[in-house]
Amino acid sequence: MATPAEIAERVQAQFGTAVLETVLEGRLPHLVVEAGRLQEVCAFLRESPELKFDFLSAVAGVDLGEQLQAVYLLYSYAHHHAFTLKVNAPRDNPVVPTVSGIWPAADWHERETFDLMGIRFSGHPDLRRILLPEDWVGHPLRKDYKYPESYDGITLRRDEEDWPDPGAEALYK
Amino acid sequence: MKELLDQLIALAVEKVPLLGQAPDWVFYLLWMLVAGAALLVYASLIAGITSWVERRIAGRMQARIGPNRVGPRGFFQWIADGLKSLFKEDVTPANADKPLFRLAPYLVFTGMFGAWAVLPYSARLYAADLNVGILYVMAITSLVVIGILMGGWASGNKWGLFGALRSSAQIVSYEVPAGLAIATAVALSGSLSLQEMVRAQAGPLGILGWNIFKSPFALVAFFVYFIAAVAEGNRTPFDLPEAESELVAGYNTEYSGMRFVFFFFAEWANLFLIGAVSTTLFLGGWQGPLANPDTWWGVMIGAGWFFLKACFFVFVLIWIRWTLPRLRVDQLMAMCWKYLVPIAFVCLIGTMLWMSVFGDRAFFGLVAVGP
Amino acid sequence: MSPLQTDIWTLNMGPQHPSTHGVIRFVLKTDGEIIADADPDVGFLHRGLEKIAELVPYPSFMPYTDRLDYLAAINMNWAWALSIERLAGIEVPPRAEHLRVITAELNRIASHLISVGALASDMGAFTPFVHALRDRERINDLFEELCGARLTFNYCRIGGVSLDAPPGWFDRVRGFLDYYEPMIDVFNRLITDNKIFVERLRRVAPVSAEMAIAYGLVGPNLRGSGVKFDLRKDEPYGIYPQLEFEVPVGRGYRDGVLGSCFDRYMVRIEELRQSIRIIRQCLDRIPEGEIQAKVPKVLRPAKGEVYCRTEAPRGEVGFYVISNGEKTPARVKIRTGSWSAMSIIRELSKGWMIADLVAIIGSLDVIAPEVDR
Amino acid sequence: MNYFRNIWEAISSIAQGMAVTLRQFFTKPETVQYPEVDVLNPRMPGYSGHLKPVSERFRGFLTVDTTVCISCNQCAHVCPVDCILVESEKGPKTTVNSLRPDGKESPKTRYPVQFDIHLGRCMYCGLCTEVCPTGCIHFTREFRGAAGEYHKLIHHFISPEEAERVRKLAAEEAAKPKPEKPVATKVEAEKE
Repeated sequence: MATPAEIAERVQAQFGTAVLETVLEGRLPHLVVEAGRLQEVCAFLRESPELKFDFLSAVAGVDLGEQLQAVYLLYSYAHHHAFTLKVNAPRDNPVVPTVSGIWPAADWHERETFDLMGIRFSGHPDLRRILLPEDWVGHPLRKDYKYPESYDGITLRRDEEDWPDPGAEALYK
Repeated sequence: MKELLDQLIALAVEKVPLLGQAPDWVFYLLWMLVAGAALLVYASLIAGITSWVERRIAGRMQARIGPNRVGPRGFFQWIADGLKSLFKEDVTPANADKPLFRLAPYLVFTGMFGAWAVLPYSARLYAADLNVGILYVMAITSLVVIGILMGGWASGNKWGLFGALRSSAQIVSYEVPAGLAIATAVALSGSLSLQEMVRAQAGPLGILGWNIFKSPFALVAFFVYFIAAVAEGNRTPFDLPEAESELVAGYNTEYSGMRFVFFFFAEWANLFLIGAVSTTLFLGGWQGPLANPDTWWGVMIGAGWFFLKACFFVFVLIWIRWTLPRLRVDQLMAMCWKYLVPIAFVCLIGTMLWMSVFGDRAFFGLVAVGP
Repeated sequence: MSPLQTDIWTLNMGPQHPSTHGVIRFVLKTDGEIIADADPDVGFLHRGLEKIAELVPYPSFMPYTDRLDYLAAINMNWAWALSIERLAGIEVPPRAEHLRVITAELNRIASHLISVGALASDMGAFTPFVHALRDRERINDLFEELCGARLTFNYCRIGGVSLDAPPGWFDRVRGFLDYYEPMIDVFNRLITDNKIFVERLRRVAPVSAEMAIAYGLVGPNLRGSGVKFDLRKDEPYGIYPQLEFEVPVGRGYRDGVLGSCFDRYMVRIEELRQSIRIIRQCLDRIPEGEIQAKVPKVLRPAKGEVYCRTEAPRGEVGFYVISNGEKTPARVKIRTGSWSAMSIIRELSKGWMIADLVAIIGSLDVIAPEVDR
Repeated sequence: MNYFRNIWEAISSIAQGMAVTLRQFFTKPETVQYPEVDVLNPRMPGYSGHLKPVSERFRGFLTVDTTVCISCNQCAHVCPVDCILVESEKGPKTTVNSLRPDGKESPKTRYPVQFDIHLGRCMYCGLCTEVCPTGCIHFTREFRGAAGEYHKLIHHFISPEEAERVRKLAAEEAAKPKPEKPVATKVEAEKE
């Protein structure tokens, strides 16, 4: 079991400049790493015998405004310690290398992040929408997402329709 | 029944002399129609009521009540269901092979129902006593597999085809142990006629002469036959052709309305058929205490025994169905070829040896048969 | 003579299929009965819970977590409550902690009952499913008495639970446990011991420990592969560290293969017993006192983020919550057990039969709303 | 031998399972024949299963005692699905007693002129009943509410006559010295 500080230290010692930011206080100690070297960092975290992060709990996409962020929540069954990696990508071209080759679990998590947040994972074997239909427009979890008026010719129900004015027919309790 | 009819005909000819000049085929035709109609009514009643009974029993086994809305304790549920299906739209899928699709349920139905003609309901109560009765049963019920294959293939549904293929593999395989087990019974009874087979099982108390008591091998053969019959009837644990949780509904996925009813009619009629044939082959048919082929009341008691025994099997079949999970295809085949066939074969040989040692003595050779 | 030609069939399984446990669709490619590829198509039940979470205040998201996994609503409630409690630094009174454990474990029993029953029903035996429902119904009665709902309990609150137990409720829970404990054996006699059932499952689709971890399997599915890991033990929360219980793991039950469908099934059966044990301990030691911590009416946790994992019946459920100091969260990511279970099916089902696919889905205990969120 | 052990296991385990189902067969069913049995009645006649009648805390339809309502809008704020709509007018100051067992007093200055609950949206979570300071919004044990038309799922708790009366009262209050303009607070989705 290694403390977050030790983990961060090891990664920094190995990759140095690839680590853009180190946050150790708070409930979620994490590193922000350079997108280009994400795969190396992940491979190191997984393979290094002292760290051995064999379990990718989830990949979460976060909308930071200017940038989109992919958050990798890691855990090690071997050493029972947890850590978090973050990668930023510019909003207009959000591309992050895939880690599905390192953790197969990332396959679906990345597909979901692509689907809902619109981060594209380069090198992903099968980057399709997963929860939404193939022809859905937009990525709903982005803050500037506009709820569509209709989908495939089906008008999506608005609030006014959902709360119709019954007029004279109203029943009073 | 035939004798009764002969008497009736004789009476009719006596009263109406003109009838005497009618050719024989008129009488045969009449007889066929009468017997056919009577059997159809009987089979429909049994199948319908069985459907209700099954649902009630299943309900109770699952801590439920089961259908209880139509009639007393829901007894008329089966009529309501039948009527409902009658009025339902009969959907034929667009890419179905329409003639075959329409024909299939009738084939299944014919195969199942045809066997009822030779069942020995009692000593003199039967539609026909063929001297190859049991062969006829095996032959005519084979029609069912063609019907199922036809229905599954013609409906143009992949799930249906899966069910149909599974069914044909299954029924064809299980004919082998069933045939071997039947051969055991035939060897013990010395006849292929179902009436003769039952008569050969006469014995003390009407019970001890039953084939299952004639040798321990026959007892095992009985179980082999029963399992094989269940498998041929596509019942759980061998209901792979319709395997609800895998194949949606298997071969009858696309069927609706009346055609669907025909499939299900056949399934429930088959329950009684399995019971009746097992009873005839191994459990003494209508033989039982007080059953007597020579008096009319003895015949009626015999009919009662036969019905009771068959109903017991129906209950057991339902009971099994609502207890057991389903086998997988390869396990189904393994069970047939690795277990049932060798066991059935051993039973046949064993019974023959047993007979050569103990002769035709009942109760595993301890009690002499005969008056 | 040319060899016999066979075709690969494309089959559509679902979204309405008796054994897909909700609305899930598989695009199967089969060679006869053998599966060459099973591509799961999920999302039919996608309700955008993560988006909704950004729109409603922290306490008001609680009922939505019921809908996350309707079979284990309290475990989901708890996970959400715990995440926010960690985020806002709220201490939960001990009585509420005990009530949470009791209800969560009762809910675990209810959920596992559905799971094992549904697996039996997928195998073609419908009666065990109904027998499982029969026992689950009693748990639902208990819950109805406690919080007024039978499925979507919405019982936990941030900082405690919503209602105290009505008078006599603990005795009725005890009564239920006394009734139910022997029923596990009856259930085992009915289906678990059944030769057909065992043969259908014990060698089917084994998942090695490495594969399970790599694909992110959690909960009973992970333990079925022999990994002794339970968040209640290894990353304890609530009052679990004070309770005694064991973590059952798969060990190739009935001469099977480690990590097979039957192991996953047996882990659930064993967990039923452990849950009973936990509830009994809690009932014995539940203290009097408050059931709600003092929580501001409009909760605005300080800026920060948290990833909080709890052990639900379908394994780890994790809430990744980012707070901007507003009354609504800035981002909520929900990680559920069924999601990873679903993602392994494609890899796992290759080379097995259609009947086995049904067993795989059933034994992984996938539940559609949890996958789709 | 494996071969014979398999046969024996199959037979014995099947017999075991069948014993269980047979036993259930002779046990009384657990089903409650719902429309015949009055499930709201604490004693269900002729029933011996485990089910208790609908419990005291059952979360059925919401109802509002509008005389006790102080129009604080907390229910509408906390509702996750926006199914509550309250409009109120400022009226004479009084006090009301809580409907909860403690019977706590609360001051009342606002009177509801519209109180609608949209049961087509309601998810019966009970958050509104918890925040209500007077307990005026609470669950009933009623759960039968099929409606032929969608708008019938919206329950209106204040009749037009009552609303008119309150408005008149509010106008009188406003006409008094130290006038204060009646403000209609329409509760819309606060959560954007």
